[in-house]
Amino acid sequence: MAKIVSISDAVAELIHDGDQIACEGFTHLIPFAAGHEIIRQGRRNLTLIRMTPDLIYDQMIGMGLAAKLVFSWGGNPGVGSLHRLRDAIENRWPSPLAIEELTHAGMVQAYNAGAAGLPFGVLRGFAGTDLPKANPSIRSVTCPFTGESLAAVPAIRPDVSIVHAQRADRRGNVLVWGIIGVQKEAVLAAKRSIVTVEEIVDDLNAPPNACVLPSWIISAVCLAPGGAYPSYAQGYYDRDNRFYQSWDKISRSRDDFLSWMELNVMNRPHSDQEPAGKLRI
Amino acid sequence: MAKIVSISDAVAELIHDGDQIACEGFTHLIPFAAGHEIIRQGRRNLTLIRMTPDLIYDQMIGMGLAAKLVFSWGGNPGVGSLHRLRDAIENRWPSPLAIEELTHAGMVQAYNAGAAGLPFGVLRGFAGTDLPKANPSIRSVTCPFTGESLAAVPAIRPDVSIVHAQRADRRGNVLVWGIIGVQKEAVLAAKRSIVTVEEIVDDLNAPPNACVLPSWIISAVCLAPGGAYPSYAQGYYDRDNRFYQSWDKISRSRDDFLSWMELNVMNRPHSDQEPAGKLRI
Amino acid sequence: MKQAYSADEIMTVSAARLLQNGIVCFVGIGLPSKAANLARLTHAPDLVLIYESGPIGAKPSVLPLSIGDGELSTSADTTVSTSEIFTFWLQGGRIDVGFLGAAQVDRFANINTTVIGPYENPTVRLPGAGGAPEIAGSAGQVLVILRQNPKSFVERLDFVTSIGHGTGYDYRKTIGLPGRGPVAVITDLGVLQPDQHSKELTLISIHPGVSLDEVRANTRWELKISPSLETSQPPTADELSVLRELEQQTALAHARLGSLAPTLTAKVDRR
Amino acid sequence: MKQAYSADEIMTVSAARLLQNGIVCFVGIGLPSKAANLARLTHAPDLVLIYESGPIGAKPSVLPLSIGDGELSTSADTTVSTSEIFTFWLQGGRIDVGFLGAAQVDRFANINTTVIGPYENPTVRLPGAGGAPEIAGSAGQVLVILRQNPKSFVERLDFVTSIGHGTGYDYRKTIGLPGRGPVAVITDLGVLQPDQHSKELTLISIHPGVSLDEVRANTRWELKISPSLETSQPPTADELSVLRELEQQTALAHARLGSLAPTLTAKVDRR
Repeated sequence: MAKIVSISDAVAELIHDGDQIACEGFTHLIPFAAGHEIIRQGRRNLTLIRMTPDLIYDQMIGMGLAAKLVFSWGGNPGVGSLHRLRDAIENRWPSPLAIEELTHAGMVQAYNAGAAGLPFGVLRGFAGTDLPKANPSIRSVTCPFTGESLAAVPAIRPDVSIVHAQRADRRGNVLVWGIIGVQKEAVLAAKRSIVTVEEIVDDLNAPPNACVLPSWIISAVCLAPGGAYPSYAQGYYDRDNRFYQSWDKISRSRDDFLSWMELNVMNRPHSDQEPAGKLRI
Repeated sequence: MAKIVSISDAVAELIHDGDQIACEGFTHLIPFAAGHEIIRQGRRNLTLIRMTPDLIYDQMIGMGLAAKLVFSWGGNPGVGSLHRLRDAIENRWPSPLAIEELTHAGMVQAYNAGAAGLPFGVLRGFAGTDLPKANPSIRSVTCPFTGESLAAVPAIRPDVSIVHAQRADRRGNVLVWGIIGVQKEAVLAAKRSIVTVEEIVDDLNAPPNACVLPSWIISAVCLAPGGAYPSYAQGYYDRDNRFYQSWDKISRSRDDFLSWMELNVMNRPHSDQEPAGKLRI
Repeated sequence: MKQAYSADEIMTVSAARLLQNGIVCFVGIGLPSKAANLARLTHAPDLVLIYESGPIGAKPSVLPLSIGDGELSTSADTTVSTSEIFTFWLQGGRIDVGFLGAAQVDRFANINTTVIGPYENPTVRLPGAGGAPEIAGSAGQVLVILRQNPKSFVERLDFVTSIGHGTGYDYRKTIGLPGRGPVAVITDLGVLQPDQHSKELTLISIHPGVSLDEVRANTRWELKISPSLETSQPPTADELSVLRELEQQTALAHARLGSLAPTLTAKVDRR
Repeated sequence: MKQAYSADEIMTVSAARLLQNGIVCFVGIGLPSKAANLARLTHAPDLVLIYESGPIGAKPSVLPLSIGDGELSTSADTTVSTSEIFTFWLQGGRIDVGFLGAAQVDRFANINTTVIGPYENPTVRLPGAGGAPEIAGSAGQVLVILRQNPKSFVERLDFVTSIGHGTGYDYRKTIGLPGRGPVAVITDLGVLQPDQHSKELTLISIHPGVSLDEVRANTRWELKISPSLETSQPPTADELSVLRELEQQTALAHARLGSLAPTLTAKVDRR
């Protein structure tokens, strides 16, 4: 059964230096509040796993938390580069960043395999590309019926998966809806999990066949209204596309980035009472 | 785009002698109306694929339509045997029946592989059992990362999949809810598909993330109110558990079975206007 | 204040007691479902029941006749596809206890639900595997419930449908099965558990009023008896009343025609 | 009545026209999404748009900035998991046209979106693969849209992120790719198609007012020109007005703060 605790307690208890963590949410429901708490608590040497690193990992990488990044598309969606990610790869600033690069199709199979208790996932992928040269963990299997060769990727089994969702009930069951991405697969693949939610309610009122994460697969549920801002929570608030555009400028210089982080993250502990939608450009 | 046609036209056009057909619906939404139309139209030499053959395949087998059965659990749920299935296997009546037997876990991976365009599915299954001896299409693959051996099953790619659902809109988009079984996987795995529905409405009113089968993956949508009876359609009518219990007696003798089929199926063409819940015990 | 109870009732009650509150149980239809729901309605209100048809956290008010009755879904926390149940929830290692019925077991709690006689030309064709083989392989541990008689407790299975402890000892580990396998077999005569070392089924509890001779006569191998054999605790008044109420409501529900059928009686009577 | 239009506008219009009504299109973000929605709002109202984040049948009223903006889901026929999109819908062979952007292409329409310079020590780290490699492999056919200049149309890619026609001829068949691969590359200068035999990109249409020299100067290989080279049809008044309205609405929508942000301005201004 999930414990319902504060984000700071959840991060303190469940995330350790050196962990492999997966903060998921495909554009929607990105767990910014939890990510900021990880930055504030100063975790180090993390392996960051995420299909689309987005601003949240750009910030973590820029703050020097990451030893390695596992990803499939590392841009600022619709805007351009993630400058902190680029600076880490191109110039090793603030520290060298190992990367393990897949495709979206490869990463979903790796999460699926993790969630399904299998050591590998199979896909029709990568053929003709240079990706297998860049990532030796892309291998192949032969179909025992047709002899056809298919791509294989190793399962992703994060130490901790962290996702944001619309709501939980008081027992810690969670409802996610809209663009559900790999929220469920990431939680099921992980050893531990943290789910932050917009609100905690008496009754989930989940439609039949909704994407529900039962309390008993979650380690901690944390109330975090606005916790996906500047991404969005369908039914609660829209994506702040303007902030995503502004991030291009904020993150371009190391100094601007660091002062922004100081002002908006380091000196602003998350409070359950205060929506997180407060990032200053 | 799906054509909206009568069941008899759909069966006449889309199902041919010798086809591999999959009528799915896990206890819920079993396509009885379509199955009865297949019997009336006298198709022959079919390969019948279905996780749980249930009464619908007991009837088809007893009427001599089937050359082969692919399945994972062949009983009358909560009641006992499927007597027509047993008679075919034990006594080759009315004709010999080849069987290819999997487990539920194996069949879902075979459907998944079919839907996913892969030649095989992988699972942690069958170990220690006699099933691989009985079914040579159960093979193994070796994980290219851990060296572990896992089971492999060949993809199921039916010529036609047939499922029942609650409703379609006028463009032929279909909403399924409640116990959704392998309805979506079966349709996606098939070359052609028939979906019978309780009603056709202006607007599906599907919840977000509902199980919707888009019109453009379906060959034919047919109005068939009561078309899952004596199984059930959540939100429309309950399972007729009493009929399932009565089937034990009806199906035990060849003569009783044949007269029941004559009365309830052969002489009762399906009509769009008349719910199918009319089986006499 | 002695309660009269049947052999089936003490079997169901003995099985139900083995399910701890709060665990996640993958439930087979029939006897397992009855015992699991009795547990949920008595000492284990937070028992999470998962059915192979897709419901997670089902809380049915009557016993389902089939594995996919509507109330399993409407009473559940959510209902997922059958594929997801087997892939993410069972194979993914999320099940504490797999709870199975059986047609036949052997001394290592291997299960046959496929055929009596040779596979190609069977005397009796049984329903087959269903979800059981992978439940038996992947659930954290397994409970098996069946009535004990010379046809069900056999020296040698005609077909191994679901693996128990194979040939005993560390067989399961050798072939790489993730779960611990059967930890108890509950019958209408008593309760058996695998020997810690050899994994051979050993009678550890005998139901009140049942003799050892009776158990032996209903077992087609030379049955091991635990040196600390106990007599099963009889059902309590509460357990019995909950069980009987559940069975009565279930019988009423199953005797009803489907909701579609009665409305059509007039129109469809062609006899 | 000559319409003035920009190079980007004729690029978008030329791409949109290649999408037939009723087909199923897997849409990349940016230029592909703009052209696909223009097609949907003009000649192809029944074009089915699938985005990798999960929406099937999306009908957005403004262009999404990201691949997962909320309106993609609320306007869709349904939204499935990202895993299902790639597994059942793309790999399962349900996509007629995959529509991709690119940072660089070569003469066989292979695509680089990964790095400029060596992989281990890149001069420019680009975003990477995303969904493109499997879209390029598995979609029935592929359209590529990008602006044409000496940095984007290169002799040799530093990294092959997504396969086009490989080394040409029947390369795709040789390595077992299911889809036909790129059938057109649409740029701000013209439209290129692979030669039927060699699969080398050939200029088949040049936008009005663009010279052949200009196209050659923006291509870092010796460009093949079709003997039946045509001049692209300029955008119609209707196409232009729909496109401009769409872009205007989009610009307005993207300039708004997120719905959460403004309500908090007073409270959070700590500068």
